Amino acid sequence: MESESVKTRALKELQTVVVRFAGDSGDGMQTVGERFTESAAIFGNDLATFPDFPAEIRAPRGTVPGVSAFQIQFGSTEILTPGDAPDALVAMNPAALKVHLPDLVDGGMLVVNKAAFTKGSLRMAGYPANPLQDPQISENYEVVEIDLNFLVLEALKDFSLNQKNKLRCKNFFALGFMYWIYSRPLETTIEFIRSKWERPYPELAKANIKVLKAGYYFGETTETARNRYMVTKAEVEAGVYRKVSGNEALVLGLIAGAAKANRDLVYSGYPITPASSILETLAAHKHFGVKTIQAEDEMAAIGIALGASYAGNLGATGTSGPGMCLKGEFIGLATSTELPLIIFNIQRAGPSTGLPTKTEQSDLTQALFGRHSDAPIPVIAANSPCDCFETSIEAVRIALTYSTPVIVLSDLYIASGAEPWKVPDPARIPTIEVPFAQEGEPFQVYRRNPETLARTQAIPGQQGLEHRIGGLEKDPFSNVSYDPANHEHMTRMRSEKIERIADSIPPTKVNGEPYGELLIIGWGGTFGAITAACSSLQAEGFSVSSLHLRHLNPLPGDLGEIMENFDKILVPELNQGQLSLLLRSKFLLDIVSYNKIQGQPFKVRELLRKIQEVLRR
Amino acid sequence: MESESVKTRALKELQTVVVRFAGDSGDGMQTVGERFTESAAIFGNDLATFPDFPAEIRAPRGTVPGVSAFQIQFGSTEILTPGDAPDALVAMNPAALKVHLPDLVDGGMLVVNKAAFTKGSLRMAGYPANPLQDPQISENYEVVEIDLNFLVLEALKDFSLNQKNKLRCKNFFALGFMYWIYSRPLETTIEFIRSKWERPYPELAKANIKVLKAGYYFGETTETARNRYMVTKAEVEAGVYRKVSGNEALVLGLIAGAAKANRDLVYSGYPITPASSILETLAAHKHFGVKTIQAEDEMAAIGIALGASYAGNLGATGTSGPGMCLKGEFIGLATSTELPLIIFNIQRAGPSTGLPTKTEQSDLTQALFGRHSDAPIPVIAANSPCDCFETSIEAVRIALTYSTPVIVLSDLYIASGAEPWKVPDPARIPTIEVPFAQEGEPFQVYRRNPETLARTQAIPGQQGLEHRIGGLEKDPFSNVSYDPANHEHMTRMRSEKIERIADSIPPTKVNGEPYGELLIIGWGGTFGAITAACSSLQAEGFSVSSLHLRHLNPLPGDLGEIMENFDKILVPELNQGQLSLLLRSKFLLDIVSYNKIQGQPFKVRELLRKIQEVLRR
Amino acid sequence: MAPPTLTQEILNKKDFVTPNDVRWCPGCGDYAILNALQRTFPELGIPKENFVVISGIGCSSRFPYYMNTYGFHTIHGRAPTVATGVKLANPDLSVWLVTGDGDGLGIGGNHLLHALRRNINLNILLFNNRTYGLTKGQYSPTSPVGTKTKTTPMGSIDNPLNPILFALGADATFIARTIDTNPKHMIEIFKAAHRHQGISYIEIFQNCVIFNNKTWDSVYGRQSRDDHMLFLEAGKPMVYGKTERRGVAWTGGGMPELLPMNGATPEEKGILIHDPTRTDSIYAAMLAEMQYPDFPVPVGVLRQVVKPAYDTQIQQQLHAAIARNGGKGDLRQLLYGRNTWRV
Amino acid sequence: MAPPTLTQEILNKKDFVTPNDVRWCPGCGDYAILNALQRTFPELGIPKENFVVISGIGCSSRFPYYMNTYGFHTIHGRAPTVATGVKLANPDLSVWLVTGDGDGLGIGGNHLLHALRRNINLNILLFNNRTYGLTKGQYSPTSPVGTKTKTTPMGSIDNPLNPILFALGADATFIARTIDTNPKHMIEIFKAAHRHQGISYIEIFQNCVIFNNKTWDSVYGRQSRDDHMLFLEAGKPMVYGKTERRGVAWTGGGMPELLPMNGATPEEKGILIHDPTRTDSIYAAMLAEMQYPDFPVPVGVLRQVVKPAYDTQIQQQLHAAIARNGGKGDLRQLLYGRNTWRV
Ligand SMILES: Cc1ncc(C[n+]2csc(CCOP(=O)(O)OP(=O)(O)O)c2C)c(N)n1
Ligand SMILES: Cc1ncc(C[n+]2csc(CCOP(=O)(O)OP(=O)(O)O)c2C)c(N)n1
Ligand code: SF4
Ligand code: SF4
Ligand SMILES: [Mg+2]
Ligand SMILES: [Mg+2]
Repeated sequence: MESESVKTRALKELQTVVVRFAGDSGDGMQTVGERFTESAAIFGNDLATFPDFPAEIRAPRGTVPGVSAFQIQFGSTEILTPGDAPDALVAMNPAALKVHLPDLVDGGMLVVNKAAFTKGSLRMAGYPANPLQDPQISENYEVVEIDLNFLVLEALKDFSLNQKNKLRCKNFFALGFMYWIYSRPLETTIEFIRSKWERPYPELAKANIKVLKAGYYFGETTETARNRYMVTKAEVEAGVYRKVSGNEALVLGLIAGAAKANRDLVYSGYPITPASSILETLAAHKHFGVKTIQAEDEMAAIGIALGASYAGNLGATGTSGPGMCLKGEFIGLATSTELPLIIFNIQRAGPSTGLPTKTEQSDLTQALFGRHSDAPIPVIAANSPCDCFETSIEAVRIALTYSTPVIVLSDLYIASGAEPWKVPDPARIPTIEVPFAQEGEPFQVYRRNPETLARTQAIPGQQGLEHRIGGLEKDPFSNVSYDPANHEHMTRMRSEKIERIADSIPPTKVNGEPYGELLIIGWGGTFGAITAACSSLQAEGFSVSSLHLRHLNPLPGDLGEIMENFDKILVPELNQGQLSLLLRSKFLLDIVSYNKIQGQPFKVRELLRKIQEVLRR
Repeated sequence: MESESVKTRALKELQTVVVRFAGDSGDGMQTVGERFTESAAIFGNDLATFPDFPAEIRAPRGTVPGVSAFQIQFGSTEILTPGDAPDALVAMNPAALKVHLPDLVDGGMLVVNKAAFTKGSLRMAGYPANPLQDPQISENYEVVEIDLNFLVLEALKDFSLNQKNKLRCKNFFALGFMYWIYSRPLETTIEFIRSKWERPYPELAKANIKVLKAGYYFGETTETARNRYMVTKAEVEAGVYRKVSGNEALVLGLIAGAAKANRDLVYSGYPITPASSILETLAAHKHFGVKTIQAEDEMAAIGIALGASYAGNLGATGTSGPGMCLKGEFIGLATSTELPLIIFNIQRAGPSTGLPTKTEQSDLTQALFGRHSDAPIPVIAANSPCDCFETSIEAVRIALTYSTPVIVLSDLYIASGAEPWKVPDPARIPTIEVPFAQEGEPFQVYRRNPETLARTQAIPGQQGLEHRIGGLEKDPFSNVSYDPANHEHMTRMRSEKIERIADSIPPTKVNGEPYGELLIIGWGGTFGAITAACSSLQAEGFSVSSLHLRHLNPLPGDLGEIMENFDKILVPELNQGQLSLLLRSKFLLDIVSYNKIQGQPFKVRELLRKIQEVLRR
Repeated sequence: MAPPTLTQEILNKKDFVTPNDVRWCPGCGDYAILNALQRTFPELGIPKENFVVISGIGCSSRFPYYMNTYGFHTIHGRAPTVATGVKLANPDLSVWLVTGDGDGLGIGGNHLLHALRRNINLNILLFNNRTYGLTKGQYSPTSPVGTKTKTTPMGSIDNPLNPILFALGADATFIARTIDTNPKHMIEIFKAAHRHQGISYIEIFQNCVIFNNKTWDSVYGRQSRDDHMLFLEAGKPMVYGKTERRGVAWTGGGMPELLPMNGATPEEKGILIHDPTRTDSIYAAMLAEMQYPDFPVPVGVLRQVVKPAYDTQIQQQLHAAIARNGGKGDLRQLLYGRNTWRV
Repeated sequence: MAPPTLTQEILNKKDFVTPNDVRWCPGCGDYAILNALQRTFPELGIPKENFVVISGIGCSSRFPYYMNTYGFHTIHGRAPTVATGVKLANPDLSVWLVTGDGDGLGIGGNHLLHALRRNINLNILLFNNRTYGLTKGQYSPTSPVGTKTKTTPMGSIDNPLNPILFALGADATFIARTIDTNPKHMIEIFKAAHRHQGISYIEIFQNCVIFNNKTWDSVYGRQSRDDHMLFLEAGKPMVYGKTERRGVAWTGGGMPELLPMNGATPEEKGILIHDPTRTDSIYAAMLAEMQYPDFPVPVGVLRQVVKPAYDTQIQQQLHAAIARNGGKGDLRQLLYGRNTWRV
């Protein structure tokens, strides 16, 4: 192919692009992924990201289990998922190529560090021969081989850093090159490098900037790549934006919710992937009056949170599956004593330790039923990184308004994924007004608000309201009661209270027509993929709508009615059919389940295939 | 009324009688209840019993919370429950009268210890005036007032015991009197007193025998009571019988099952009402090679049991609701490593600590879903004290044959209730043959039996079969695997294995016609009441049948078919509708739920009322 | 703790009695402890509503129902966690935790351990009756080897935990022991616990009349108490005994010697002076090892050392963070974070 | 333990290496410990199939995957329970438990405590890297006060547990300490643990290169090791130091003195002779309190006392019960029980 045609094809405009950076855990792929994301966000694209870590802290260098990847989809239209398959793959070593090449779209761009394809690393990746020499690869993809090691060392030859440290900069060379490919500005990244490294390691900061630019210029001057692209700004609502990951947004929502409810926040957690960052992020928010504690285990974590709620703060805790198993008994106590409490479960793949760094949404039935006896509590789920913010606030509202523990389900996919987030106006977040009992007024522990059936809390330190609570069944005055009729009464009251939450839920939004052939019902982190698939089929004229549930217990009151307006119902879940079970039982409808249990989110194309199959039935 | 007519009305023959003994915790009501039971059993009646303890170890004497009761139904026909309402009530003090009189049938016999109706004890029971002087009472019931204190002291005036110890015998006076009323032989009881007290306290043994007889003769000589009854032997299968409570039968079944499977048994528990007696009874069976350990908590208890199973013994553990909350994480590990394990849950009323001495069957959804992720395991339930024996054996069969943890649900009602049990021929209990892997043969950890999908266990100490297991997802060779397809495969295999258990379940028995207007579906301890209600309506010509599920996961394969043959389905449960939820979801049928959440078993008459209401709809 | 205000009414025992019937067995040692605590609270100068009593599950853990203050009867073994949460939320409360040998040292050992090492400002009363009372008399982690119960019909075989040594293993800052038969001593110890900043841990020998009657009689029974207990007082020589006065002498690194006083003064005999403030755990380990029948059992404050309390420090970090931020962050600061852009 | 049979093959390290790739970070201290245990096992005279390695969750707890024996990677903090079950089922197995400072002393403290007091015949290796490695570097129960991590950005405020004092609080019968940089010492200690009847507890100073690099360097680093560690040997005087030879002298009940030897003999200086067999915990408490920087850190077997092992006793009770019954009960005896009647 002559260089002429290369040039003319340059700067093709695209609506959306998916880029994946993959390399060894030590190669800094998360860092460049984050940088690419930030510059896309500030440039004005819509985007979604998905980091994919290895399970090991540092798996042996160069091996398949040690590969770390970061994927971003960005575009000039609304972006709902990080993308099914990369249009461009950066593979820093043979192991990364081995793991990720199968995902690259046909004809996609493959950027490799030629220098990393040594005999030893090929063997470690399990390649019998150098795949770059396989003609199939160059036929199927736009391969760009770059000797990163050589180029980086060249670029830094005047620097005093040692060779190892110089080579560490090569991720920024690759990033610079990709910036050139996608016509991205370098400023945001240069700014980042400066603010992070200039002070402690000025030489390193300079080197990284040098290399970043070198990568960019390398694209410009060598014309190695056949295509160059351009993705214009997305049309998004005007406003101030920032980037948030799911766990960040949960934290922001939690602090905001507590502030709007005028309660101090105590968060108590025990480290576990992928929930640890909630505790870590909150610990960095002490200047907002947030108290955090790393407990000795998950039982302690929830016990501390419950104690804090009992004493008038808002107690919250968070964990993942194995930790949830340890919280059941305390959730029962919170249910029985009717105290507010927030429990985040950032789901990961199980059972047992399972695949701790992979996503799944298989803890729904546990959230609903994971404690002894009839002890229903509200369960809500976040559906995207940004949505975590609202979900947290909704949890605070429900917990306080209905004097109840609330389980919030998120998952690894949305917890670590990131999106641009339009920062809300703090004044517009509704206040949550749930006063304590009044000193001097008559107080009865289980007197219920006639509307919500919630009890009013009196807290230690309030004069004249002294009382005792506990897990033994109580009469309305909180005296221990073995009276059979009282037990039935209290049990039904507790359940009815939870049911009443449905009265406070806004009408369910249907994506598409409110009637038709097929309704897709989803919950949690599958929102982006389902919505994207559904919208694309709608555009093609199919009679498909979708709705996504935030409230899983109680279900929205209008759900049954909506479902009746469709011939078929499809429930895609990253589990063996947990929401299906619930909906079937409640509505006696023959729901079609679509289940994927691979530790991976749905791909849009998987959903498209399934939806079309169901429509054809 | 003249004595003539009294005499002629004597010795009326009855088919079934319900007697309740009630008194202060210190009055020895459980003891006389047990004696009455034993003599009825040995006499040849069929029977069922239900002890009803206070929650406190020793509640203050004479108070309502301190009342302890024991109910027995015995008869010449098949007895399925301890009876709805007593035909005769023995009330040893005002508090006992207060608690239990409302249950006595109209016209029933009321035996009271007149001497206990002092001012002080009336006040403690909350009676403003002496209820014995209330004409209503003598109108509604056959009241027999006996001055037990005086009569006992009289009977024992030649004994050297002090007055307090003499008065302690008064429960045996009441028992003797009731023996006379129901024309029961005294021998069994005299024998019991001798064997228990003669050696350590000969004087006490003599005194109790004396008083027992005095009570009997008191009936004979005074003709105080208007009626005297006779309940002939029941026609039961010939054989050797003994009395068993539910927890005893569970223990016998567990030891027998392990023996039939040729595995040593390790049982590890932590005390909790009403499961403690499993550990206690097993601890007394060391001479059968049973190893028991009281662990530091319920997590340790199940961990120890799992370790024992891993090392080739059969590990079992048992607890109640709060303890079950603590076992979820380990059940997940057992599910993932596919090791045999038996978990007994003797249900009590919740949530949280709830009513620890009251019954409920509200832990079904927890058994099904009480751990994170998709981790289905078999759940089976016992339906009567005797049935606990078979249930334990079935649990052993399933756990070993399908290499899986099994949850066995029982409840306080059947755990502490007792029945005569026809001792089975040990040779007829089928053996359970599940060999370990063979040394010297090729071994693969997750190679599955093509029929059951179970894996074969190799145990430490076996040469050449060394391998590693754990809660991280594994490939079939038990190597840690993050492969998405493998995770889906293993998850589906684990589920499918549990589903396959249905192939090994015998056809479901229907009580009554296999088709008709109404099918009642029950599970667990409601068996007696449901069967009694159903049979009695069948006798009246109603088109009602019932079936009782032992297997709750998986459900029997023929259940759907059976359900289709009925117009209506009623599911009575002592919870808010947990089996209903499961059946609705699975069969999409509009099931009618009947729920009672009072810490008390169903009464037959409650069921009759409900069934008739459903039939009329 | 806020000082009592002038207008505050004078409290007395009655103020802490609830109308609820007390449901322990007649004769249970718990009654005396209840009584002692009800007599202690009015003397602490704290408004009634600032007391919180928190417990786990067990006979002993029914305690909060009988104290007319704020009370929380939680779940088995986990009371230290709830109490910790209460103190985090409101460090001004006077929080008292009641637990049993089963609740605290069986299922709840880990939480007790971590509460102790955290040194959070709580008062822990461990009722040691060497049995599981509420579940009807199984052996407990403090039952001596050979204890026969329904779960150990041939005698228990696990070595009992020494509750004092256990607390020392967590480097607890205040460790004391008292007995249910001596109200005066209980009250004194409760007050000392209250005064201590940081966690206070009190083992109370408690009698269970039903399942373990007289378990402590060999130590504190009328016959034995003078000879089998050693009442510790800071700065006082360790002398005890009625039948024969003896003193405790400790020279080397082993167990102490018990010397007959024969009328001599403690100085003359070189009798040990009790010093609960020794920071290393060696001395307290020696006291912990003084067990019946070889030694008189020490009661009183065995150890009291100064370390910063967790709840105080968490407040300090909060204030420091807020000061560093130039005031408490508002919602705008929170939501905008550090990197934003405008569209 | 069954003695090795004559036909038994001689094992060597290779026999205990699995084909699985080891997945710790390059440079992690865990490698050295793995190596040491793989070298120890062949020397114990036990058939390979009789070893079981059990662990909880953490970097350290990946251990079983790398030992070519039977292995069980269980759940976080609960490995002692599984190991206990294994020993109950089959006391002939040689069971090794690997745990971390988080797994063993954080979430798992209670199980460790009770395993220790039960004195069941297990060998426990506690890898102390003073951090939660697997979850990426949060502080752990052994992290010193002031440790800054993501969950403690202003420094941790809870007092660390002293793992030796903790074990002493449970009256553990065998307590030792070794370091990941000294294979010879590790192997020696592992062998001693194996020989001990009852529970053996070994704290291993382990380096986490990623999240807590050089945490022990002040103790065992090349520069410091001779002056900051005290290698204990039973019956040997406690002398240490390279820059200056010093000896440990302990007279009273407080902390020991460190005396410059100045060429004198230990006898002359009255240097303490190490005696791990002292049954009271006072001496061991003193050793536990010898901490950096004030004292040289003792490594070796700190305590080894004799008590019956739980698994042995459970077998004994079983045999006694069977003997008393005149043989093992059969199914007929079981089912018929004591009171039957015939219809
Ligand atoms: C999770 C759980 N397991 C077991 C129990 C049953 N249980 C209640 S109290 C108790 C032991 C109480 O012993 P202790 O703490 O010594 O108190 P005591 O009754 O002797 O005062 C047990 C095992 C429970 N309530 N919850
Ligand atoms: C119930 C539960 N809670 C939390 C976790 C997450 N988790 C895994 S390892 C670990 C800490 C490990 O620390 P440590 O025992 O010191 O081992 P290291 O990684 O330092 O070797 C935690 C908190 C889990 N797996 N299970
Ligand atoms: S059982 Fe024992 S501890 Fe419990 S209330 Fe009765 S006497 Fe007290
Ligand atoms: S994180 Fe630390 S402890 Fe874990 S493997 Fe890496 S170096 Fe070792
Ligand atoms: Mg106790
Ligand atoms: Mg660690």
